[in-house]
Amino acid sequence: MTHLALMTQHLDQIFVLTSHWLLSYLPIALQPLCSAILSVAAIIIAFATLFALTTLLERKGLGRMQNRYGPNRVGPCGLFQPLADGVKSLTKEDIVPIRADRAVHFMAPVLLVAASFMGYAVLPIGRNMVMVDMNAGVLFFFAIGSLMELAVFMAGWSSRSKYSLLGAMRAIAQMISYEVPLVLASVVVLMQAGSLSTVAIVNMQATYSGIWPHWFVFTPWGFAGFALFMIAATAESNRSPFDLPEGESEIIAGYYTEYSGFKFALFFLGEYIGMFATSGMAITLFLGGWSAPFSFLTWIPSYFWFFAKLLTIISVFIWIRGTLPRLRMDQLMNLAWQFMLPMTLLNLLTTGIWHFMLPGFLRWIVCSTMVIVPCILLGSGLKYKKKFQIRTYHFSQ
Amino acid sequence: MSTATLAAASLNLEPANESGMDQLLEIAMGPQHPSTHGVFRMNVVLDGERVVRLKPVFGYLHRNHEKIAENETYLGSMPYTDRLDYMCPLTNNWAYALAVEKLAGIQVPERAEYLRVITGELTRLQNHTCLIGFLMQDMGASGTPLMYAFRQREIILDLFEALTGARMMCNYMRFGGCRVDLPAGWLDQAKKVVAGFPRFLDEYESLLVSNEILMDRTQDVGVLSKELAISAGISGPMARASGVDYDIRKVDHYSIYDRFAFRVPLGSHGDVYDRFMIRLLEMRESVNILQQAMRDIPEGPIVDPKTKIRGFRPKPGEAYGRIEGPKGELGFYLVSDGSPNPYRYRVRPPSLINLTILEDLCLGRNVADIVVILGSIDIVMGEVDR
Amino acid sequence: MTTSFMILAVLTVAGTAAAMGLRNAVHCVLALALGFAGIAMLYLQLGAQFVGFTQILVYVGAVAILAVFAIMMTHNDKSMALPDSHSAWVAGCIVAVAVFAVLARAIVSSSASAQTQPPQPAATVQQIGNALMHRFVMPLEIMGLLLTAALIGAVVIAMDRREEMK
Amino acid sequence: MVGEGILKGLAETARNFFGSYVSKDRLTTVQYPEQREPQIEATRDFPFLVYDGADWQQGMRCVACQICEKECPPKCIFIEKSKDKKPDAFGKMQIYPATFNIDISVCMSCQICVEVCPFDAIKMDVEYHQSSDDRFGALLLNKQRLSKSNEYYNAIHPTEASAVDAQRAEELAKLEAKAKAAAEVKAAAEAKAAADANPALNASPQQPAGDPQ
Repeated sequence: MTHLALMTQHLDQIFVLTSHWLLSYLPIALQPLCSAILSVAAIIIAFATLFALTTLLERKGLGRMQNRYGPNRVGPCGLFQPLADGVKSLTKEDIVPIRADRAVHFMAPVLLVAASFMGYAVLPIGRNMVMVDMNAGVLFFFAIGSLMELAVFMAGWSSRSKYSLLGAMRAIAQMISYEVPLVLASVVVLMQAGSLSTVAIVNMQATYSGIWPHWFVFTPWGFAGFALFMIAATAESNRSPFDLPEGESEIIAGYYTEYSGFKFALFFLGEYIGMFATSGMAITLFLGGWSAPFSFLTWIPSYFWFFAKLLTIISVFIWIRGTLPRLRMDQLMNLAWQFMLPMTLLNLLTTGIWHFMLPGFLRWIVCSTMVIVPCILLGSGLKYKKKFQIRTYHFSQ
Repeated sequence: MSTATLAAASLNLEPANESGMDQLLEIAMGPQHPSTHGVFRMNVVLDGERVVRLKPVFGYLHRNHEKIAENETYLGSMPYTDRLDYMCPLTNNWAYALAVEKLAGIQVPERAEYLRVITGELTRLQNHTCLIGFLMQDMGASGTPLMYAFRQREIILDLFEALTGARMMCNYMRFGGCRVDLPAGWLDQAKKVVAGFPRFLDEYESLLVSNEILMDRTQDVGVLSKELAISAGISGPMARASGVDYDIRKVDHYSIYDRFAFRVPLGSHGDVYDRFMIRLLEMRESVNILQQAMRDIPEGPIVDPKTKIRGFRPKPGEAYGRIEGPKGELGFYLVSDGSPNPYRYRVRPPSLINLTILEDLCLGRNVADIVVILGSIDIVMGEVDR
Repeated sequence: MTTSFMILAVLTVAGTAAAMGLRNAVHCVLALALGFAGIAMLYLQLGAQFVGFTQILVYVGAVAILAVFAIMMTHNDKSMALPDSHSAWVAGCIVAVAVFAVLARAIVSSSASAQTQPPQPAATVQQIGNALMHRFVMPLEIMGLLLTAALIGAVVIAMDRREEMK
Repeated sequence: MVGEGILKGLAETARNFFGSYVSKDRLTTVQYPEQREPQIEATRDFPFLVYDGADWQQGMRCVACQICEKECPPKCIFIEKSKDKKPDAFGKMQIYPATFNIDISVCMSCQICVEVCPFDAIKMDVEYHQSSDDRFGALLLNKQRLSKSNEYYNAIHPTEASAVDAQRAEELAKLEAKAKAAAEVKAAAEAKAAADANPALNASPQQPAGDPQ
């Protein structure tokens, strides 16, 4: 091994090696516990920083899309804006409605943030950088995700506000509806990988033919699965155009209408952390996790690739948010049950066929057709059923 | 109102029918609500998220405009009309000036008429762009169309400021003309703004018109039938979206609108999408009118020299002056008893009258639809409450 | 008996006890969800990852939410507090004690409890999948059919109601 | 095709995103405290009183005629007439405002006072940095705070002010010419009277044609 290769490898493993080095000073009995604490702290710090950066990126990006500067007053280029926001939300008065259920009202944001952080336990952020390599990692991820619904309900119900309740009902209905396509869209990867372990799934994708990686997104079923997963993930994390639960023009702020100060900030944090987690899962399942996009780029540290992919997905989220109006509740449900669900089921079938057909050109054609044709048919069928169209207008004489 | 009560009766509004499953939820949307366009309140009774009853409550911004005007001189009311529909002060000025001119029999010089048409149509442009921006905001488009609209509105407001001295409270029209003449270079700047406007409209259209989510949200939502539009006295783009061919610029032949070639777009469905599209198309026609007016504007005096500023006392009588405002028929009814103050002063606010059918449009729809329907009606609370 | 087991056991028992004892129906459901979570963690402690996570996914994520929805739909604010009925309490306690007694007897007399050191089950997801797809494929299919039937039934009932409303 | 409109919209926002980095037309924001928009000449906010010369008390154009007070729609002007008189810019003896207050918390900047003023004494200011932490005192402008020099007026509204100045100069010239003519006539009459006094006492005394008073 050349000197250079060794160095890149060390750079790649710098966090792992540092952690080992730190732990080696501790007695053996304490090592597992301290290792866990260390990695939890690392994840919380890394993703809280990412959250701060994302709020800034979002405001700046939206600003530019809307022909404004975005925040640029606090620090150079407004870089300390998140800090100022944090200080602001910490120092604001914490108002609890007088009829609110205080205990539940307090616990809801805590549960939300805790649940959204727990998902990171199984996300491989880099090579050998996963907190727990669970046998049923993907299942763990979705199980934890379902806890968030409970937190949302607690927030909406305990506030004793009609807007909160409406928002919570919307949120729960939406999250339950989109959990089905979300899970079904990821099942295709599990079928192909034959494992529920996130580490195994990434390792499978981190190989190359020539310079091209074996990411699942570069197959017909993988691409369809990725697209469906991302749509469902947008809805799961209540991002525009599926941000009905908070729909500020309709129901003020949805389930966190009655929250203020730091608890409000916690909800905000929870939403973003949840969004990162779901995006991270999409990266893990379809975009090859921490693996480099070309074989000649493998010398760049693996965690860099993970965060690069994450930021790309976040940018797309921001872009979509800057463009699209919000859907209505019934349209949201129709999309979930009439389009997403059939498509994910069909995608399962396609994956099965892909698995049993011989590798080659024919497999590509058959599977692509199986995905594209129904998508177009279903889409235009829905459009026809809804009867919406671009109209032409006449003028009076 | 009758359709609303009928619909309410057919929906069986008794609280908790046999199954006991249907609980009605009454929420007060407003007066502090992000999308009620000011301090407006809707007491909405919901079944799930479906509207079964909606009671508009307004008057939070009432400031006794008409009574104040009866104790002011005729000229003294002019700055107050700016504050009626504060999005379009110049058309308000115009309608009021028109009513007084009718009352006192004042002739308006040629150049002043052109100035009025130019400023009036610029007002229409900025009102419609902003309305569409607000509508999209209500639909949850995180401000992007609104910001584009405001960017464009700002350019037009700069023109207003250069001409009248104020961006929004212009107080520009006078009885028998306008207050000041165009400053040097204003017309060239305005020509540039108007020439650039179609490009902005193209951008706006490509962002919005064919968007599937927008079409799904607005088509067949809040359908206003032609019959109801006529019987409820709806006017302006809202009536035209329902297919009522009624544009006061064409009907009344007021001012010099007969000299310009422009078309009146008509909708066929009467839904929110039609209202949105009619406004977009109207802006293109306004650009046409503006280009013709700025090409043809003659030199000459801008105000009738015989009309006094001080001690203006029209002869006893009454007059109703109306124009096609951006929001609909804006009329002023004045009765004079020969004193310096009007004996009776009455505004026909298009916002208020277009708002009266809100319940009919919203019944049976979703909460999310209410804000979109309200947004498409185009109200300004300053005018509704007066 | 490890400390972690003690903590989890206390959590689970407290949660389920609170679910029975609390006056507010929504609080009961939340406490029940806590109990479910505790049970899930007990499974995890035994090394049954799949069962543990499924417990969370199904019971906390779905059943608790379903219960909450049911409460929200059927109760109004007045009946939110459960009725305080003495006889129901007594009957409930009797049933609970009886069930506990039967279960305890069954466990104590079973061969499983005879082993002092149970072997690690180490059932991987793959093994469970294989079992479901080979040995238990019939029960699985039957259950799937049953659930589908229930689903269709629910849809039919819901559609009937909608027609009535029209 | 489904999604076409959405893609078109996305392309539009992307174009605006990149456009805001290159095109000044798109990014119109002015970074306020550091950058200022150029002053538009016609801009107006609150009224001020114009004075000629260097001394605001001496050169005040206002003659306390109270027309603006009467015409002001929200009635935000309060004037008290002086007891004595002082010469104005044209040399005429005029009363002047002993008190002239404008409550700018009431004023709505309609500039009707400017239009009705026959003496070009009240004009609209452009000073928009008006914030204050004194709610009552700072918003009630008295005569001294309202007075601004004619040079200032010329600086903020050059076109309008030069027209006003020209008109006033013309009036002044006219007045001076009139006064001169009147003085000449008077002088002539006096000379004539002096000449006539000797020959005939019965001649009727003649009134001068133009009395400067």
